[in-house]
Amino acid sequence: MIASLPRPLWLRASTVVYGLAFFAFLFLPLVVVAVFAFNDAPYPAPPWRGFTLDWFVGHDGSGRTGLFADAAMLGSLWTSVVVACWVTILSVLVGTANAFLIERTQFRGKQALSLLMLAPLVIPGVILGISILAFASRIANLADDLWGLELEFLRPGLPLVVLGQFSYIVSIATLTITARLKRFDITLEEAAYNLGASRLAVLWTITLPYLKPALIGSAAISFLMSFENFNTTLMLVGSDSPLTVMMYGRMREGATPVLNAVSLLLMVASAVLALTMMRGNKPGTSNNTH
Amino acid sequence: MSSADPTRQSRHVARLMLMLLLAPALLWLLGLIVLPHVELGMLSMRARVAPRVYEPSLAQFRTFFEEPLYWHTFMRTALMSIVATALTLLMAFPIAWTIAKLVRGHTKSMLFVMCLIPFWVSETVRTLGWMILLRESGVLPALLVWLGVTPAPVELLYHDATILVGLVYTSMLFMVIPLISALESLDDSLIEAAYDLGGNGWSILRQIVIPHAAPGIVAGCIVVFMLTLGNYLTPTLLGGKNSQWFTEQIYTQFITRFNWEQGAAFGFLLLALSTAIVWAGLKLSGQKFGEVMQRS
Amino acid sequence: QEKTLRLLTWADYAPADVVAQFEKETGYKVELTLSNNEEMISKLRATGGAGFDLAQPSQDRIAGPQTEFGIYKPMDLSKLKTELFIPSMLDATKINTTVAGKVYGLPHIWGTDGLVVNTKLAKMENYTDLCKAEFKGKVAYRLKRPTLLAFAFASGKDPFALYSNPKAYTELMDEVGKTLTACKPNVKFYWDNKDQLLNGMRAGEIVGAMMWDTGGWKLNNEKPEIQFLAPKAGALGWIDTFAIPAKGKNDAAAYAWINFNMRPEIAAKVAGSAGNFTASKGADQLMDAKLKAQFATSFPEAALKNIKWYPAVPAGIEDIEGKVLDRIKAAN
Amino acid sequence: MCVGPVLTPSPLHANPAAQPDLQATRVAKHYGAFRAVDDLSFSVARGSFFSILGPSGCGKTTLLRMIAGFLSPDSGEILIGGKPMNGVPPNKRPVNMVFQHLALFPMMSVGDNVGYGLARRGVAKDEIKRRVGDMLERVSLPGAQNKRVDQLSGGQKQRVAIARSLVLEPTLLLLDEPLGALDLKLREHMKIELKQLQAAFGTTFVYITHDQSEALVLSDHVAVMNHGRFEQVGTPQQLYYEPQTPFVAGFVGANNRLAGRATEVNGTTVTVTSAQGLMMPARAIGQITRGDAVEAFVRPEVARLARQAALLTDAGLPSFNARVDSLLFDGANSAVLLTEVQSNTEFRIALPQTGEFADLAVGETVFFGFDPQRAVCFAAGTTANEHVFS
Amino acid sequence: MCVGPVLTPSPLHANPAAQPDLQATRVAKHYGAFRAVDDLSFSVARGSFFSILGPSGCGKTTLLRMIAGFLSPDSGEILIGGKPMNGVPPNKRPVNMVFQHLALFPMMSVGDNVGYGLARRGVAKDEIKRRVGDMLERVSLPGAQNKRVDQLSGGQKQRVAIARSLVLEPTLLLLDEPLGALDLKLREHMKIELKQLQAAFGTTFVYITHDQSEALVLSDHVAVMNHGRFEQVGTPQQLYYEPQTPFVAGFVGANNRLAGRATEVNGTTVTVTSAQGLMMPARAIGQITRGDAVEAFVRPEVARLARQAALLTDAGLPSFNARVDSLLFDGANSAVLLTEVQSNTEFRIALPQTGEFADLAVGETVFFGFDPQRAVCFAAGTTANEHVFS
Ligand SMILES: Nc1ncnc2c1ncn2[C@@H]1O[C@H](COP(=O)(O)OP(=O)(O)OP(=O)(O)O)[C@@H](O)[C@H]1O
Ligand SMILES: Nc1ncnc2c1ncn2[C@@H]1O[C@H](COP(=O)(O)OP(=O)(O)OP(=O)(O)O)[C@@H](O)[C@H]1O
Ligand SMILES: NCCCCNCCCN
Ligand SMILES: [Mg+2]
Ligand SMILES: [Mg+2]
Repeated sequence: MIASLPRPLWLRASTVVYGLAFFAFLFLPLVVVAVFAFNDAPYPAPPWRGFTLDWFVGHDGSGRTGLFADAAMLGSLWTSVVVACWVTILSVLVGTANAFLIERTQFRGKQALSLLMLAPLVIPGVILGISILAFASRIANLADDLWGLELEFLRPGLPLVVLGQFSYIVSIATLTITARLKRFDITLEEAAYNLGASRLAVLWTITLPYLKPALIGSAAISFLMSFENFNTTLMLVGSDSPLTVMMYGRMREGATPVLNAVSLLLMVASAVLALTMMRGNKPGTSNNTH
Repeated sequence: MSSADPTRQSRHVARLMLMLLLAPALLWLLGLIVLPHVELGMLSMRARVAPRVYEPSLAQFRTFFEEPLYWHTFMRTALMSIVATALTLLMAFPIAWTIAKLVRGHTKSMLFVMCLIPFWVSETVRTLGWMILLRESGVLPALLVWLGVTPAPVELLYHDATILVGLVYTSMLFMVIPLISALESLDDSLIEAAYDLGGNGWSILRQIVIPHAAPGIVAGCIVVFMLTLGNYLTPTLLGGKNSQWFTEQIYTQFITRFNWEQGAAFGFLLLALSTAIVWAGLKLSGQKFGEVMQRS
Repeated sequence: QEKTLRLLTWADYAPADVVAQFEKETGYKVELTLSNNEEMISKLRATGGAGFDLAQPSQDRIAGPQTEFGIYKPMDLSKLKTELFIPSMLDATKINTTVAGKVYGLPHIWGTDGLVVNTKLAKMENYTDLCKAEFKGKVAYRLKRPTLLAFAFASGKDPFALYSNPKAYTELMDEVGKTLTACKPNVKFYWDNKDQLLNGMRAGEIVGAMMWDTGGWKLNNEKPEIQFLAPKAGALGWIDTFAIPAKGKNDAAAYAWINFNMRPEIAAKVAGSAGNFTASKGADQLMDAKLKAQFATSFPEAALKNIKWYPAVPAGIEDIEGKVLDRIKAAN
Repeated sequence: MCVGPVLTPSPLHANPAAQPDLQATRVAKHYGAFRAVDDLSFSVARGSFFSILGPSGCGKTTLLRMIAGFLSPDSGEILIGGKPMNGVPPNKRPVNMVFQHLALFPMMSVGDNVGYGLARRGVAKDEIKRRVGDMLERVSLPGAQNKRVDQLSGGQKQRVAIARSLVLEPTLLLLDEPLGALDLKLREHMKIELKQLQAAFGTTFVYITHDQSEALVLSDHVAVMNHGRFEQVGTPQQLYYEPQTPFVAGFVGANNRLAGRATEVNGTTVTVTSAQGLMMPARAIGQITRGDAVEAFVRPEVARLARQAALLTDAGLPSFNARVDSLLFDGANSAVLLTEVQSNTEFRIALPQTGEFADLAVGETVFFGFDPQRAVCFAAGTTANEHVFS
Repeated sequence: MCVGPVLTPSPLHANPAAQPDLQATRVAKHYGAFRAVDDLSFSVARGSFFSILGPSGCGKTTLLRMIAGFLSPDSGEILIGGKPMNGVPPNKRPVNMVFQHLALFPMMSVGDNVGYGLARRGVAKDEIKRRVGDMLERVSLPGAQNKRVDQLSGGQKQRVAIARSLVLEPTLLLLDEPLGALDLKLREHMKIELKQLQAAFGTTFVYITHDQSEALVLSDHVAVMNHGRFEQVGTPQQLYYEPQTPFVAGFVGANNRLAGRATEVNGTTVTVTSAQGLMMPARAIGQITRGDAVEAFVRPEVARLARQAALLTDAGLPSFNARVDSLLFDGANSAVLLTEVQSNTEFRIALPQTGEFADLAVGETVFFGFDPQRAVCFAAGTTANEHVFS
């Protein structure tokens, strides 16, 4: 029970034990991935054969192509970044528009529309992928048949990957931003308006600054979700593979520790990103808690 | 914008604003969700009669029902997803409770962040970790040999239990977060009041905590269930030759068989299944979809 | 003027030095996408034949998909130096890849499917040996059509002869399906990526597998006890081709690449990298002696004659196979 | 100067030459068939503190929002500083508003909050800084510029909200229950502070509240509002001592109410007899004839307690015999709840501040009486205007 | 019966034979070095209404939670109904608690809320139903069983929360500022209702509040708490008229405070002279010698206003000359803010309820005076016990 109620010793002890077991479960795979990035062996598996940085800095000549010499891996990393950036921008923009649509306008069918906006969250990613693939190729084939127009962006490839990921990530952004906008005290806008601000100035000086934590938060979530996405992406990739798809391919080959190296790099990067965000977020979030 | 009275001019402005806000939403929902699913539906209901000649037919669906292997995989996917969801809930609840109700201040935020960390890296990386741990030449089998539990390394990959471990692991965050927020919103004084009136741990859990947290529990379960049901990576990598996940069937139809019609039918069936189970879950728990999803 | 050549091909078919030399000679930039037969076809199907300028499917997998999806362009033989090809191979490939009187594929690399065995740990002669009880959890093969065909041959039937008789073919495949289902406990994994299998064999987790000759020879270089064997029922012979996607944007570069690749010295390099043999006339002499020796060991005269070359797959056959494969996958 | 529709205008201390800062003429606002603000006319003199007092839902906020420009009236006209405001958006009106929950911008510092309006007007940065500094000093928050809003106490927030409006030197400051969210003690304190601030700035205040004590303490004039109409407009004293309607009598200050019939009318003195048989004399407000259904009111502090009836009758007061039900000791605000013995009618009567009757005990029987001239009586259902309850 | 640590026990109306329902002996609770509850001893007589009154953060909730069992004291003992409670968990104590925000179970109907405790005790369903029905009737909510909690008004919720506890017939009912969340008018009303409920049930109530008016109106005995200690325990009248410490004088009821030195001591009458030179006589509480730093208090309603000084001096009162700063008209609670002319000291003085001085104007000069026996004076810093501010 809660802290203010008496808890018997066995309960307190088992809480601690369970907590330790739980976090061991959470961290074991990650620790193992990180550790074996430095194992001096061709496969990320025991036994430990000594420490090496080959899987980071090894180059073509050495027989071990390290991460920083693995052009394909680095290329896919970059592809992922580019895709994630686009998805983030689109999701936050459209998510913001959606939030205003839901919170600030009235029209018939709004209820249904806002439910529909949640639907992508309960459509399996693979299905989103195939349906978008099928629809896009139908449109592209139609354009080709009718006008001899080759709409290349509708063919499997990065634009389609971006659209596919966007199609459900924007739901999450919409939820996040709407939740904050819902909590917005509309009298703040009225107060600003009353103090002589134009509507645009109200939006720019009051509403958007208020939304900022949600915008940043949903941008971070969108980026992460896009970066991690596999199911939808797999169905829509063309010739450039984002990192997850590339890693999947490599894992089926029987991974080399380069995968561990790139994973470790990701862990460090996302930890740094998340920590700086949490740092920077603190004063922002305190705005709404007080 | 603000709630000023609509004069004629501002009514025009409001209309324009509505249109501008509506446009992206409609483009998104129609272009990427509704129409693609219509296309998928049409695709699933036609059959090839000759090269490049198709006609309307329910053949794909017939195949599904006539071929036990398909619905076997289908049911298996559903069942394992439900089991994985239940396991995730059971594992997440004590942790969510601890974070929401037992610890305070610094410890609390630290534990919370610790729950998030594994999800800052992609599922691929996490699965890689499990593969390194579990494969025959991996860490755990070696450990078991070293401990003398098994005489030779055993293959821990490619079992149903392995798939479950991977699925539970991958979904954990999506259960923990809504649970924490649901439990945090439960006023401590309700628990104290119940206790003060003579309630004990179990009755309070059943009568106060669970009813209060129900939307959060359902939200977590829906998200986890959907992620599990729609997962591809974890079952295929950890399940290997025995994965038998329905998404894999869809992938196979689309990619290795070029049989989009069959794949589309499978996709629709999976969608129907997930909708049905989510709907049943909502009905059983008396929750509303819109409200629940806003918590996830 | 398009500057890039987008190539959809197999691993090792475009070694870095060859690409560099081509880029230097022609000024085209090569963009590589590695793939396998099914993914090549499915990518091109999804794009309607767009997105790539040149693909390299196996010769048996061209006519069917072309009929079904129209994803390739006919070859303009006038742009090619046909004299660079081994004539018999060229002719055979032309026949197998002709649809409505037009040729869609040209031969590039050829090889076989057979058994790769760790002779220290296992003794195998035929595909069916993979299913011996003693190899429980220690063998691997692909869950794809070559395996079905191989086991069909191993059971003494000729599946190719039944291509034109879907019913009989279905029966045969069902039978093979049962065999393979029964064999499932022996399988560690169904490989679908060459390196995955090679790693498994290197680690000793796998003692025998059905796979390409090239992989066997490669492992043989590392560990002499691992050998490629032509099975008693016959190795399966394949030829990978050049085919031009229907909406390729740079046919000129595609033809340039083909002509460049068929030059004997280049072909020999590529074949060496792939560990196979080439359809380029005269490349033979330039090839690595060790590879030739390995070939000779793996293919004594009888085995060479017993190679079963894939005929073109008629449309519809793959559906029959697909169901069987699914059933095997789903069995417990 | 305040003009109610049916009430006679009464020029009091405002300068009659000066134009009123706010003038409303037959302003109405309907929500569907519901009249939230019903055909109101009134004006507020320059520099005065004008309160609108009424129960929840009576239309106060609706009226204020029409003045601020967030709502436009369905009919009628609003003039501010003599200029008609129809079609003028809120950001162009010479009015500022202090919102009920203050609506301070949480993402800005105190200084930025106060300077917000000036910045929107394009005032130069230095100038803004100077004026914000001055203003904060005037509201006793010197140097608070860089504080975050959430670092302020409730009372300080209040002052920032007022400063943010006053720095723009509006013709009119509107305040919508600004003390509503504060706790008891702070509210008492801010009440006095607000009165002093208004006196110091001289800006015209239009103040909304449902707390009669606030309205009485703060205002020069109060309009008592009910169902979208003004029941009475007047000085606090007028409302308290000379209520014009039963609603005002009941709403402003504590009051004991007795409904019954006028059984005797003697000049302006009416005898009210309740259904339970209690007879009580009171001064008639408006026309009352014998037999009319009436409501009479007597304030707790108007009644006098006595242990002997003679003490009351000797003073010429009516005397009632009552049993003590409950003692509500609250220092200077102590009261007793009595039940008049014959009619079982409950009365609340203030205990004298002198400490007399401190020894009263529950169950004891006492006498009480009051000066009939200080009790008031209305014909039942009297309102400011017949068609109010339409 | 209430026993404060340094205060003499004063048996009042409780039956001295009956055992006290609650007895606390030297109870203390520290948070780190901070003493939230500091060595408190007191007892509460059976059937009485006992309030703990103190400012926010003084330790009221901490004390109450120790009684309920949610916190265990660091030292000292708590006896309920004569039984020591050390180590007894909250669900085993014969006490029930009404929480500040009531803590009604939103997922249950009103009936289930009230029946919750009975169900936990394993009472039969029919019996529960009957007793819940009875209880709801007793709190004037007959037939509310099937309502949802969110369908109730604030006052109704209040009653359900009390019913839910009382149905278990606890020895002691603890209430933690139960009226804190209600609005002004409702709070006034519930105050009286709560008093009547307690009288009807006869259950011992221990009531926490920071609102002195609530404590005075409701309680048989009040403990005034500050910094974890009781400053004074007594009847409301004792606290109001006989405060024992400056804190109590300042916290209970409105008061004018004057700090200065005792420049003359004459029996129990002390003359206090402030730094600004104001001299004021008052009755000494405790030992005061000449030259001591002192604080004097005089209540607004104790002072008398007069237009001529003679009216005061003739009555034997001291007389001060003052300027009217501000008129706070509030009906029966009207007051003026005055500034004593020579020393510039501000006083708040109640206007007589008779309506006298209604014509007072800001700026006018008047006189005021008071009976020195009704003003109190303490040595500066007097508290219940020397080591409180440790
Ligand atoms: N947008 C609206 N649509 C319909 N009715 C409304 C609307 N806004 C207000 N009302 C109704 O108009 C009446 C007056 O509302 P208003 O907010 O002006 O009351 P108020 O006097 O300010 O009350 P409070 O003291 O509770 O703030 C209320 O009965 C309210 O229900
Ligand atoms: N768990 C705790 N840890 C540290 N200090 C605490 C804790 N709980 C309470 N305090 C402190 O102890 C003091 C007394 O708290 P308590 O809640 O008893 O006050 P209170 O009198 O009930 O105040 P209020 O009227 O605001 O409810 C406060 O200063 C508070 O900050
Ligand atoms: N069934 C066709 C098999 C084709 C194999 N191509 C192998 C390429 C190996 N590098
Ligand atoms: Mg209002
Ligand atoms: Mg408290």
